[in-house]
Amino acid sequence: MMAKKKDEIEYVKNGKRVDGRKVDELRPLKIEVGVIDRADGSAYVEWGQNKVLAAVYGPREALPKHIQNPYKALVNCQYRMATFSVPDRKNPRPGRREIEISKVCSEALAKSIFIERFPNTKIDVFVQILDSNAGTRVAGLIAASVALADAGIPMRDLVAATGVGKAGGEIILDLNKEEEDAPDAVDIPLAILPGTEEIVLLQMDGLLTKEEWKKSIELGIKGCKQVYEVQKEALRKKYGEAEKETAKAREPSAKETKPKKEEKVN
Amino acid sequence: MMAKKKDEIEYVKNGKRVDGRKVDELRPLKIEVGVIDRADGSAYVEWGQNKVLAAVYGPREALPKHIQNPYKALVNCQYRMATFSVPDRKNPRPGRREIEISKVCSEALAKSIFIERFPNTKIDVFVQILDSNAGTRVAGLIAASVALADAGIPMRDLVAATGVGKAGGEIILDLNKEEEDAPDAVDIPLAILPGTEEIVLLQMDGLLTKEEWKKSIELGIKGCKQVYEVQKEALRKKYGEAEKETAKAREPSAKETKPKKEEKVN
Amino acid sequence: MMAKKKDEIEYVKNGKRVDGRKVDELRPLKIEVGVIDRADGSAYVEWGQNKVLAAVYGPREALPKHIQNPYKALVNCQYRMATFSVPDRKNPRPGRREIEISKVCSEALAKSIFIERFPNTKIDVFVQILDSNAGTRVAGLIAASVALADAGIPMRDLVAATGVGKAGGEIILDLNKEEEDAPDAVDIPLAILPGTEEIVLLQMDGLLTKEEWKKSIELGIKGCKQVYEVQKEALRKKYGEAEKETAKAREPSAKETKPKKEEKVN
Amino acid sequence: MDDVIWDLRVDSAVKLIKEGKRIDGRALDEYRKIDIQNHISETAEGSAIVNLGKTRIVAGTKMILGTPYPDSQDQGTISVGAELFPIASPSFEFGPPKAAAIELSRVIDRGIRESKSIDFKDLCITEGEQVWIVFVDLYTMNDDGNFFDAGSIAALSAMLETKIPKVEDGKIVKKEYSGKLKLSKKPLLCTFAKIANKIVIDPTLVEEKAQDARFSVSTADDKHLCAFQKGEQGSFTRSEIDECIEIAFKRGKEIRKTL
Amino acid sequence: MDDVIWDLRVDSAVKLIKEGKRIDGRALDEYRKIDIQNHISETAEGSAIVNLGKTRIVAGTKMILGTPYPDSQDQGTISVGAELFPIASPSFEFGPPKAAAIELSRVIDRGIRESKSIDFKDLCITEGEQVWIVFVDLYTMNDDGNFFDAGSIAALSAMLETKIPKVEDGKIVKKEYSGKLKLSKKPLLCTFAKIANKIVIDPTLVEEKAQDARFSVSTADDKHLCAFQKGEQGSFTRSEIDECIEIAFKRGKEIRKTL
Amino acid sequence: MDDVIWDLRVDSAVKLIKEGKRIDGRALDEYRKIDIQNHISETAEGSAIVNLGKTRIVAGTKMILGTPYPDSQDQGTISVGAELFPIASPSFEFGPPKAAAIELSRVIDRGIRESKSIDFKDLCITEGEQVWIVFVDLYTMNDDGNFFDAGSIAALSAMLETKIPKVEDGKIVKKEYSGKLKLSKKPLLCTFAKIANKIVIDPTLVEEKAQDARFSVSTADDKHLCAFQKGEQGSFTRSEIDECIEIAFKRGKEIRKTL
Repeated sequence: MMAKKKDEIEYVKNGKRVDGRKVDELRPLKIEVGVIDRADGSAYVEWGQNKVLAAVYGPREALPKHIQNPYKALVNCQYRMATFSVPDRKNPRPGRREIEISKVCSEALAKSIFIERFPNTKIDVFVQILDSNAGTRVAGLIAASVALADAGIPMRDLVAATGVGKAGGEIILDLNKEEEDAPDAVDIPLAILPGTEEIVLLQMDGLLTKEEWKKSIELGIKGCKQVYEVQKEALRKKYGEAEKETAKAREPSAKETKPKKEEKVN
Repeated sequence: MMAKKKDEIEYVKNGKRVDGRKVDELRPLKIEVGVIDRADGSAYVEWGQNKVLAAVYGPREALPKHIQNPYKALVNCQYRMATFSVPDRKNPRPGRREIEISKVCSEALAKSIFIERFPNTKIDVFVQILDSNAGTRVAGLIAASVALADAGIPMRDLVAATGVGKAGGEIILDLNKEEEDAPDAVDIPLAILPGTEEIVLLQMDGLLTKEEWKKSIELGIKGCKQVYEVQKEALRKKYGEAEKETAKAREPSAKETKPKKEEKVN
Repeated sequence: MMAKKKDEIEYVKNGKRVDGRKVDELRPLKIEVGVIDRADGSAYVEWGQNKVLAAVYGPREALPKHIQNPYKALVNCQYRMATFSVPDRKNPRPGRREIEISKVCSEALAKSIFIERFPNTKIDVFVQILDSNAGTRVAGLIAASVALADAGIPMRDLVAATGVGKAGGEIILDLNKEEEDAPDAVDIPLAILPGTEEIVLLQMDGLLTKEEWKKSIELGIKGCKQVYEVQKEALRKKYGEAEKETAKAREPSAKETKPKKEEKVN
Repeated sequence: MDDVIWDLRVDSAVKLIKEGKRIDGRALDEYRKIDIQNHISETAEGSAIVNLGKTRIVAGTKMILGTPYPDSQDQGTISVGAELFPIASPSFEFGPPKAAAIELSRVIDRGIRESKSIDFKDLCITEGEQVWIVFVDLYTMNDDGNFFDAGSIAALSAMLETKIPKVEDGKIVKKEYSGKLKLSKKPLLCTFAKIANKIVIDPTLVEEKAQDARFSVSTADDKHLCAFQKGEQGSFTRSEIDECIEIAFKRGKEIRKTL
Repeated sequence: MDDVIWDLRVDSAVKLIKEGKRIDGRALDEYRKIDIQNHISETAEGSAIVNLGKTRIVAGTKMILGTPYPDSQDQGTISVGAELFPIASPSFEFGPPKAAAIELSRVIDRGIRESKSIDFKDLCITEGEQVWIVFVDLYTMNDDGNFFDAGSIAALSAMLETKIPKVEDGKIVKKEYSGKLKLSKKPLLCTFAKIANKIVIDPTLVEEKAQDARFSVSTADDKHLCAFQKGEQGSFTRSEIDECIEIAFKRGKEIRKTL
Repeated sequence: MDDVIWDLRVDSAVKLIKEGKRIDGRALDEYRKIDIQNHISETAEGSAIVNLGKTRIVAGTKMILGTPYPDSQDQGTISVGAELFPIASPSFEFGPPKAAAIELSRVIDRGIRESKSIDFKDLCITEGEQVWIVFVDLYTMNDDGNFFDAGSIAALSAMLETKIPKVEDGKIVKKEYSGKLKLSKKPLLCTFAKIANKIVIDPTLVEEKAQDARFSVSTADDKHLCAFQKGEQGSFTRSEIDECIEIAFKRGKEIRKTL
């Protein structure tokens, strides 16, 4: 791989990408719910080589008091990369990139939560990247959203996300690192609320025509919806059966005792 | 200029300095009042190559509470140089020099303000150097004082300031960078309240005899008074005509509606 | 000394160590009480080449309020090395080593104090190393403990401390720098409450068998007790005579006016 | 008190926008007056003050000698930084840069970097040894909203006038220059606010306080997008995004001509 | 409310320990179940997640090229860092490392360093010029007490699988390796809590809240101690310390076999 | 309570000064007793503790190898730093240096630097490659006012005994020295407080709390001034400044003889 120069690579050849995927194919995605005992909610995501852990603490009192908002909860998502998750050791202190990603992810998640129900509180969402290969912010975001659901926080919808973009002149879904390093690469992190297709996170880097953009967003939304199915399935795995049991044990009160859980997955 | 060695330069030749000025001549000085819309008061100063912006916010509540002084306002002048205002890019973080200058400027300005009238508050004065060529702290100080006046803060007097010192054995007013780099250079930033000639800022660097000091302070005070005239003229330009109009429109109440403005310029 | 390689040095030869001491001999130790006028209590320690100053401020209100403990005083010992106290200039900012030492010393001192008598307060103990040659943390700790006594803070007992360990295969008391640099060196900082022999600080670095450990702790406790005598003597020098005088002047009230002083030295 | 006034202002801005109007009389897709003063600092290699209505920001460039990154031995680099300098607003404070300032810096940086208008190979002096780092630093001077676009124009204006210092024996010769910084394109950021389900360009401070969501589009030239940034807690529909892109190309083209 | 629950838990833990029992049914000198997952990061040169009961921590290593210290020109070095990452507990916060995290880092570091299991001369590439720095970074993932021992096992596990990158012309060749990091011993930390004058190994979070004092013993192998750390405001008697040492050798030997 | 006592002390200091007297019986232009202990640290290249009455401060020097600045290839440099170390006063705190400590450092630094008593060319080892940096670090030990003058004397005393380490092959040979740091002059700072319109030299802590303004004069020798610093919110008249200068020359001359 190192022998071939980047501008000699055919990024899509006979409908196959460098790692054998089709243009509209996600890397293997695996989500596990409820992996951190002390957290109010948590999730673990493996997406290609990316490995991500997310935990939710809250809603809890926002301190110091002057940061409290009397109309809504603050959503404080902190995205961090482990020092060993990148080829050259990352400085342990959070960098400017991590701070920006934390900000846009906080904003995307806030849209998905009924934050107005929790005035004066904050909801902390911690996202830790343990291994990386392009697309960590969207991997972090879907882990965070599932962790919020696991925490029983009332939500409009899950946040589903994926990368989409261009490499070697082709519009492709979920770029890996090699594709992201293409000379003409364009990377578009995208997150939506799948129910309404509202766009809650959108960034872009690289040269793209309007036509290419239209193809990209089309493909990206399709990708988000695939991710959404995996998110729901992971939650169902934990809560589907639990709820069946709950339903059996306690009868009409089930809804009231776990009202938040119901809202979040649809 | 680079060809000639510093110790071969004649810093005053036939009564003329390296930039053609006389020994007691200031560099061209231009002051504009009220240049920042959001600020309570502001001023822009061009003094030779120096370009300085000053803004005043306050008096406003001093926070956190434990910094409040029940007898007077805190005067918090922050002097900062833009990264591109010096030949080698300045580190964006404030350096020790900037912190020291901020301290002595805060103290000089405090003397000029009736701070005892605003207990528990602070008056923030921000000074930003956009371009520099020796003498930025005095340029910042006169901008700050005019900005305080523009904010309508009651003052004993304006703070007038200039550099004075020695280069090539001659006592000269308002040294430029080339003069400040003379092998025997002495730089004396000086600020006074012109009405009483009280010295509110005085620093000095370099070897100076008592006799040279006497010549310097003489020349420096003369220089401050020239600066004072430019400061007053700049304020008059903004307020003089406004006050005439005000006087016409509203009659006896004019004094009461703008009491602070009147105090500040005499 | 530099000519000889470390692994050729005989660290104990004919019962004498490299600096002429016996294996169970401390370096010369000198303690002076009450050396900092502004402090509530203070002490100066010279121990071999080590020179240490300690000052106590408090008990005083712990601020901000949320750090207060309603059941006991916080003991905040801050150990710092002067930049010039080590061969290569130390960075002025506290390093991780200094922070760890501050933590274990705070904990050791806390055990010696009746902290439960001073709820919501903190006791600040500042330790400054002016010159160093192995064993500064234990020198700092004994200075701190004497300073606490000098501050009249009620204590269970003094904290007595010493280094002990191994060099050139021999178990020796109070290692100096050359011994600490032996290829097989083991350093064991140890602090006890001498009355009960309770161990309040214990660290260790280097390879040591169980048998060597037993010899070390034996020797270390003996060493601590020697140190303890010097500590008591120093306090007696300041307070012994003062108390005699006090006893003469005021009669039965002496005990009540200085109750805390009495508790601290036994 | 101050808050009450701002709330009233926000209310009236929202009300007007619902009717397709704006407080200052602009059309929803209309920029405020753009005024650029170049060469405001002799010490900087390039500089500009931009007034976007009452919003004002200053940019200055410094060309600094550095060593190349191990994986791009024949390339220099650029670095754009913006500070929310407290001179510009009663709500800004000194201190380490907060998320808002970092986002502003990085969005302006990406808008320029991703346009590939600067060939980083042009910034190489000696391969593997010495390269140029172009520092572009922005300081806010008066806040009336939309520092994104004002900063983008200021950064570009300062870069367009940037002189490259002469280098001899690996050192900069002061006050002598070997040429100008080459830019093959003029990338421009257009920022939109979504207020009451309408899209307005170049929001003022009041409009920023009223916005549900923000979207910035950088166009590298009349045909290419080069950066996006969606911000704030609201969302956009696909057609809203497309609308922003259309307007960004149109306004970008107009502004580009004037630079 | 939360505090009350913890107080009750602490009370019952103390009560049980007085009777020689523990909440989770363990003997006083018994570890929780240790579960190690290796190779959890491809990017790291070595990595491991360790579960000690419910306590979970992850370690990863990076081999970085550096220059030797002036006084040890033929030696590389190691650096162990641990962060009390807020993902693991409602009581951890982001920010500059506090004393507790620094102590944790330094005790794990010393446990490995002082065992001399790594010959720093093996880390030399070119004497006086280039050496390896082995960074071992630990992130807490779930706090149920005793990050000291869990971290020590995780650090050791990650180091045991660490590959040494290939170096050509003084640069790392990506994804190629010249061998593995050599460890001549398997140093292990055993941590004890003193609760109600009894000594328990591997304290849970509840037991940590109940403890008067903490003592950690690192054994380099079955015969050698290599580090101690006494912590917290309580004290130990000599015989308690000796008891800890005995158990540390015993448990260290058992765990060592499984690695 | 504490504050009340200090207020009373300040009141009585002011009252006395109005009558031309001082609490401790000194004349207005008289220093407290100056006591200097040299060589207090063997590790430092030079060191001194200075007692100015009850005010105490310690200075130590370290000679460090560095590279010259690009614009002065044949010159080393000095760096003076002072910390308001909390050991010295209940009102000092640890943390990043605040403005007061920075001013203290810089005024002492300028007093020495601007006297030209050290020829920076003497600090050059190999032109363009290696030079000495003389670090002078000051730590406050007891605060009874006027750390400016006490610090200036301590810094000078430490520098006067500073040994220059021997350098071989670009490295320091430990515990061997090639000579002493050369100082051609003995610059001294004299600090004055303006209280109740009188000028007093060497103010105690109570007098500092009473002062309207502070003025420091550094004399390089008996004929030359070399630095000024006016501080605090009050002002000085020209004749007051001249009075300070006269006294500074007189007292400087006396103290200089004793060093």
